[in-house]
Amino acid sequence: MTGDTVLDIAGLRVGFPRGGEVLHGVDLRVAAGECVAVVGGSGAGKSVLARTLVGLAGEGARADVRADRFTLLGRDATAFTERAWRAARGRDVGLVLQDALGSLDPLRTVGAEVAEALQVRRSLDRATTADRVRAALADAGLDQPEVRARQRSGDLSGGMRQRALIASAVVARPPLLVADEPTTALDATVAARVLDLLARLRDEGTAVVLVTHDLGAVARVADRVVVLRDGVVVEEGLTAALLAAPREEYTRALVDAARLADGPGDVPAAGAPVLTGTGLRRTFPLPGGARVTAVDGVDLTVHAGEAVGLVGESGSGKTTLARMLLAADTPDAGQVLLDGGPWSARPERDRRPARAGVRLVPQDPLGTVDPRLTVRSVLHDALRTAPHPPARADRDAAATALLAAVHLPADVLDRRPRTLSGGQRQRVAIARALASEPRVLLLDEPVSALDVQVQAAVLDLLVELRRTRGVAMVLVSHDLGVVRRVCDRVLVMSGGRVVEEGPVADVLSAPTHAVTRALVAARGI
Amino acid sequence: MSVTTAGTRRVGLALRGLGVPGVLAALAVLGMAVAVLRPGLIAPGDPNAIDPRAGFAEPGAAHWFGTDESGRDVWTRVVHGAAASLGIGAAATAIGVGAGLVLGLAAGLGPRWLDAAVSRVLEVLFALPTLVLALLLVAVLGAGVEASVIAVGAATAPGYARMLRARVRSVATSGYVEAARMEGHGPVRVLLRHVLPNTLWPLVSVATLGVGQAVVWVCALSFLGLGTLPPAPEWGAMLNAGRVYIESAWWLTVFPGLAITVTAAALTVLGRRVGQVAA
Amino acid sequence: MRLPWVRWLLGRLVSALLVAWVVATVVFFALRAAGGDPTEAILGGPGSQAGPDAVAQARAQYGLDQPLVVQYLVQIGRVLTLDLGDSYARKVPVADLLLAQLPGTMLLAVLALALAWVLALAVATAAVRARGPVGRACAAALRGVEVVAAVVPHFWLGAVLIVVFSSTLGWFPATSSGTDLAGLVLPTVTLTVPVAGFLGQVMRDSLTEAAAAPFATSARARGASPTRVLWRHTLRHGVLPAVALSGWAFGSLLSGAVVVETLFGRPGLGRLLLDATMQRDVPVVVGAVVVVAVVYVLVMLLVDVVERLLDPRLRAVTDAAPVPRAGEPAVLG
Amino acid sequence: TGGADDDASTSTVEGGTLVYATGDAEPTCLDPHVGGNYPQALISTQYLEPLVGRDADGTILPWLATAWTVSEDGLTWDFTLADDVTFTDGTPFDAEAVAANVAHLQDPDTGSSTGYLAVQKVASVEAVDATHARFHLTEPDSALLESMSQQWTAMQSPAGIERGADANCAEPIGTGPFVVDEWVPQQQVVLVRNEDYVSRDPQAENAGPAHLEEIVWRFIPDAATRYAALRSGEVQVIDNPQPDTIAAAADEGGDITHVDAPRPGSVNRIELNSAQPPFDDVRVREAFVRAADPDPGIETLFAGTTARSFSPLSSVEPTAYADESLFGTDVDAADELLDAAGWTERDADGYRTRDGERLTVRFPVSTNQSVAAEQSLFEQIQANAKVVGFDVVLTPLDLSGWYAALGAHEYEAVSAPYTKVGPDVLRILYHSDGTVPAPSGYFANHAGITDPALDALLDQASASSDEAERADLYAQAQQIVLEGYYVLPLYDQQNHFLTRGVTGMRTLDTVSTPTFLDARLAG
Ligand SMILES: Nc1ncnc2c1ncn2[C@@H]1O[C@H](COP(=O)(O)OP(=O)(O)OP(=O)(O)O)[C@@H](O)[C@H]1O
Ligand SMILES: Nc1ncnc2c1ncn2[C@@H]1O[C@H](COP(=O)(O)OP(=O)(O)OP(=O)(O)O)[C@@H](O)[C@H]1O
Ligand SMILES: [Mg+2]
Ligand SMILES: [Mg+2]
Repeated sequence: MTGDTVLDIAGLRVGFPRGGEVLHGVDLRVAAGECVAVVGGSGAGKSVLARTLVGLAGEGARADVRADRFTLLGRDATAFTERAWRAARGRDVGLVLQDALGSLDPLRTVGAEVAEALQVRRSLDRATTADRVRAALADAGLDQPEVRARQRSGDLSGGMRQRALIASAVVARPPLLVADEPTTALDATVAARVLDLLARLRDEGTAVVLVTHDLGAVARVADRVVVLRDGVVVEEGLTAALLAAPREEYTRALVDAARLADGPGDVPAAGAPVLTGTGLRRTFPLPGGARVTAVDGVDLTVHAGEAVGLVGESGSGKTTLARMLLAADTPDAGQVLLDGGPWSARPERDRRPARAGVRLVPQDPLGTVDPRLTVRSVLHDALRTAPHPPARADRDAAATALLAAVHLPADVLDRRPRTLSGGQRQRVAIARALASEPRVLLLDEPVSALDVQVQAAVLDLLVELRRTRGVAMVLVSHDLGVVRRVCDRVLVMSGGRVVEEGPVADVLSAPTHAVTRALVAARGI
Repeated sequence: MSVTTAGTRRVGLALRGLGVPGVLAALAVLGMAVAVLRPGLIAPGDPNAIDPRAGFAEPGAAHWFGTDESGRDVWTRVVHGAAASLGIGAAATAIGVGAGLVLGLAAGLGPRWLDAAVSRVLEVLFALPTLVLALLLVAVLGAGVEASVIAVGAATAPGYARMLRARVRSVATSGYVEAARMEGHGPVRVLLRHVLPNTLWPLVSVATLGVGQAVVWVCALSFLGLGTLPPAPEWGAMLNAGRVYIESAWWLTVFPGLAITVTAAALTVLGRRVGQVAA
Repeated sequence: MRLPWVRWLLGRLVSALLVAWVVATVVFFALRAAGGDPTEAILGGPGSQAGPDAVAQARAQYGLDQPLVVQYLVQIGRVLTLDLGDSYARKVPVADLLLAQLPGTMLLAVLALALAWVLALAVATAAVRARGPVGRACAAALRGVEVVAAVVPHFWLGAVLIVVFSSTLGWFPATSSGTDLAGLVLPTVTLTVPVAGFLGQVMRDSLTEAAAAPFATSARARGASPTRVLWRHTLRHGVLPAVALSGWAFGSLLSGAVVVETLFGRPGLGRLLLDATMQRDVPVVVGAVVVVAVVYVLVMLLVDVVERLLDPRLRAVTDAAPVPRAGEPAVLG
Repeated sequence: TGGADDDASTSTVEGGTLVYATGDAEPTCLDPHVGGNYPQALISTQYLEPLVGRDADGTILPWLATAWTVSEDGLTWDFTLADDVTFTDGTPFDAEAVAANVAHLQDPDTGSSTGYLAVQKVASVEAVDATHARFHLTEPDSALLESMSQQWTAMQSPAGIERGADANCAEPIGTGPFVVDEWVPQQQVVLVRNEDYVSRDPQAENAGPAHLEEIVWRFIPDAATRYAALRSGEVQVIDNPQPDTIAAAADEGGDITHVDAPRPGSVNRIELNSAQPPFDDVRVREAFVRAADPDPGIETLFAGTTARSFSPLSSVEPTAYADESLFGTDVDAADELLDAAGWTERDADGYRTRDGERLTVRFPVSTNQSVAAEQSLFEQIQANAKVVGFDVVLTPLDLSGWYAALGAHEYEAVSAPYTKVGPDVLRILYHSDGTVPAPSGYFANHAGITDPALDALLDQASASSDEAERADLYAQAQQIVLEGYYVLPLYDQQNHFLTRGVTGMRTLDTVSTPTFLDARLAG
């Protein structure tokens, strides 16, 4: 099924004047019709490798690229001048950048962006160009390509942008396509369709380099896998074999992390209802007077010590529901009860004392921390709200204990959240939420931004919290694997409604609703 | 990549982090600090000591920056003038920032009608260029140094107020303020601990920039005959008094002007650095 | 142009008129509060030795014997009918005075803004494209120049330029009237330098940011040349903040005009305003300030329009009809 | 007569446009009858002519009036007028015109101040016949001719006056060598040659129309800009040059010519307010004067372009009386005088006090009327006076504020520019009548002198038409003013011009305004 070698690299070293060498001798071969996945943890050098393949190692900045062998379509790329690279880009090799949301110029139409790869060669007339653009957009799976071509990236959803971006990379039909994390920002069902698109391109003869940390994606489309760690290839092999029996410790860790354990295991039994939402409804105004219904008549009960999963595709109302449960947002209809008493209906002043019992771990922890404060101050503030706040002198000890509970060292205390890694931030957010000894934790996509290893560690932590503290949880995610790892029950949302509900195992093994089925299929469970 | 030893690289990185302008600005600010706090250290003379017979001496060994029309030493006056000029700039900026703060906070935190009212007022004031507004205020208040300080302060206030209002709004609706409220902290604590500090912190950088600008505006008023007369050594006054002799005694114009420009530039660079730290 | 646009524009124009009205009100009362009997201005300035009859007559003639509110209403009525009354000091219609002075000042301000843009663009694009140690050093030096340029006081720069280029070298005339080109050089340059420095800094920052944005890398990855990336992608992003700030810059040019017109002996709105303020010539001050405010608000409006032309993201605010965000088609069912 | 030296070697041309750049304020009205300030006199010299002229000795010369006689009682003046003069609008110049002009000056609607004062004592003007005008006075006025020689009382076409104030302000019609053609506010006034001009100017060389075709009268407030414009050849004449540029032009020996034409009447002085403490005590006044020590400053600041004065009157006034001995700087004497006057204590800042009150001298400075060098001189006086314990508070004020401060008597020292032609200015400035404010609040006797002896001398001089007697009376009056230390004379009221590429510019010996009747551009 593979054809001629399209890309052949040996001993690739890439360094930066400020930051030193990032890739220390990487080998990579890709043939036509083959998809090679490059996987590795964050900072392994995957994106640098991807950019190097199109001669943009430094993103316009200076970079020092050396290779024993670097042939692109049979030509020696080490000798390429900038002009030669420019000619090759788009025509010989297309790149889909990691940051899909920012990779289309927001001021230009999608059509203009896609057409650019054709226009820079000036070989086609306008009509042909327009046809090719439309075809590329349609090929990429966008409906109404003519309309989309006239829209700008701001008018498109994330998944559509990602597909438009792929269209712009393949419109000139390059024999080699490099896709850097094309699915990270997308929810599972959309990600699945983007991966299908890549698979189709591969089947049509394009050589594909897929850079990702998502082993699920690798399993779906890649023929071979290259495992990168700190700029060195530690393992390489056919996908199935490598995932089934990783030789290297690092690879095994990656694979293990991706294969989340099945269920929380032994946890305390559920108790009385803590949070109860009945008939919850929330609409938002749209510019121009119309209203969008984000949550539409949802009933939900969380019992003490129980973990409820909330899944659904993007925009289905999960965050809105979680915010109403927190009473950060007031429902238009229905109400939320805490311990059987009114919660959403009470004025904020009355709610304040009870807030210690209900905590939210936000999707974006960075945005919810005052940028001026250190972790110490954040935790101290949180500790003050506990039902039995520690004395001033004991706060440091308490904060250190909280960090220990989320497996963070005490030296994190004096850092600002901005200087922490994503996984560390997420754990600080959890520690902050735990400070007031809440009975209910609302977790909004707590792991979707993290790489697999960190994700696994955070989920382990959640399970541990259930086990040791009996904290009830509402876990919002679009990833069924995550829900299965932590939760007992799952609610599937679509268009603001709960379309399916039940014990996790039942729903996953026998999904009844189409949305659930799509989610299950996307996850590949 | 060129091979460099770790040591020189570290020095290089530190310098590059500051940048050439940063280093120069830091030096200039250092010099200004000395001039403000201990002018006698670098210019021991009396800035107001006249010696009419020694007037219009060219810059030289005896008088580094020459002497002015009354025989006063320009270097001494420039150095001793730092406190006055920066004081004027700081005072005008303080007025501007203070008024802007009140308006901006009222609009940003107050009820909707107050916001609407204040926003309209700001729109009107903003529709007048700074100097035009300052000119009108001086017409109302009468010329003089206090009046021009107040005028420049008031004329720059709308800009600060607009900035603050936007800033307050964005901070008040930020995720971390909501998070603090959801954590059960009361409104007063949220205001004091999060909203105010995060609103005011960027102001440090803006105000630093503003001091330099204010010095220039106040000098512009002096130029238009609405500011101050010497003999108080104040750069704007010196410049405007010296400017009429520009044909025969360029140093009377050039040195105070340089002092203003260098100060404003250094404060700008510094303000931007602070802004970067604040961001 | 679609209807929502028109409505938006009309709304802005109405609010411009409102601003003008409030400005006129504020200025009127401020000046009257400032003291200094306007009769003085009418009768030949302070210290004029007019007799009581003359004073009384002048007061009657100019309506100064009416209650202040009536005077105010008359003044506003005049502003509304575009007849701004007669100058106290010059005894000619204010509208004529303003009309005569407006073009010169506008010419100066527009020329200066245009020149500032050209300079700022040249410096910013050169800085972004600078390569190699020498290029980088030059770019860094230019950054310093920009910072200094942005803060250099008009009156100082103008005075130095006059001595160097007019008095000593004799290249350009020190004074200028109206539209003679050689005479415009020095005043324009004087006005331009600070604005160019300011715009240059803004533009360079935003251009640098845009050049590092993923969409620029994407464009490069499609084979676009640096020139194409600059012109088709980053430049638009780079100039947007500068466009947004051009309204403000124009305001600072009007401020600068007060200084520059006095310095170069150029007739113009700024100098008229300065003189009238000194003379307590209320109708002229009110008129001039209203004109400045209206011009400024219109320029701001123009800036908004240009910004919207350049940045489609802003148009959503303008269009009353919502542009529904295309969502993912529902998965199934 | 100050005049640009005609350099024989430079060739000149007929015709052409001369550009004159003035640093004085732009007049709000080109008719000098209205208001009446120096800028109006400057420009109106080009298009309006007075009844009589005056030479450097103070002798009155015929101009539009060819002869005059005064009655024995001094109450009736008969002027014989030139019979062949017409205004540029064709109206003949005759006795009716003179009557109309005086009436115009006296009409409250005109809003005249300088001219109004000049003809204050004129009850009526009778047109005896076309060429004879008879002035009837309410009381004798020996200064009438001097008053009528000023540009502020120059003759205008009655038909022009008839057009109303607005038209007449924009385009006054006279008999002068030039005609107002166009006035672009804030920019310039264009004056074109009066082709039919026949010179009556007693000092003119040129009998016919002017050599220049056109004068562009530009308003350039900034002195440095004006000088730059002169050097770069944009303009040919500038007024109010900076002293250093005058000196530089002289040193360079280039083609720039300096014309020094001090204004007549009063000298530039600081008046000490004797109407209120502390200057109600002559010892304190003398102490101030003895401590001020302005000489070195005048030398440096004015770069040798003017000399120290010791008289209340300008050096161009033949009747000026000076006494240098009164003004010698003597710090010790000043200290003793102040001690004697009871100002014995010194406060922490080194200023003298008496009964806990500081020896403060409020000195409002009109920024519009005071040039930079003068303001610097005041600062030096401030520094010098501090040595003996005076706290001189210099307050820069715009014109309104300055007049307001004077009107409220919130000053102890002031420098006011008021002047007029002839020694009669002493009466305006130092007669006790001058302490009573006019309706507008203005009063000219800033020193607050109310000395009956002085009043008597001034009244007598005003009534006397005997030159010798007048001179003697004025000398006595000046002596009183000087010995009372009411004023600190500084130097002549400065009036300089720099010219380049032009010859034949003269200044009149009335109020020292330049005339371009004889001027030619360099070829
Ligand atoms: N232009 C550059 N200059 C200096 N260092 C760089 C540059 N680009 C990347 N690096 C460094 O190279 C290393 C690898 O970065 P890279 O973006 O390739 O990681 P990655 O494997 O893609 O990680 P992630 O999964 O987080 O995207 C990082 O340490 C990064 O800081
Ligand atoms: N503040 C708001 N104003 C207007 N519309 C909103 C607002 N918040 C949410 N919406 C809309 O409500 C709907 C549900 O949004 P919500 O954030 O709850 O979805 P979600 O399921 O959390 O999606 P995601 O997986 O992308 O986070 C969306 O159509 C969204 O555009
Ligand atoms: Mg990456
Ligand atoms: Mg969400």
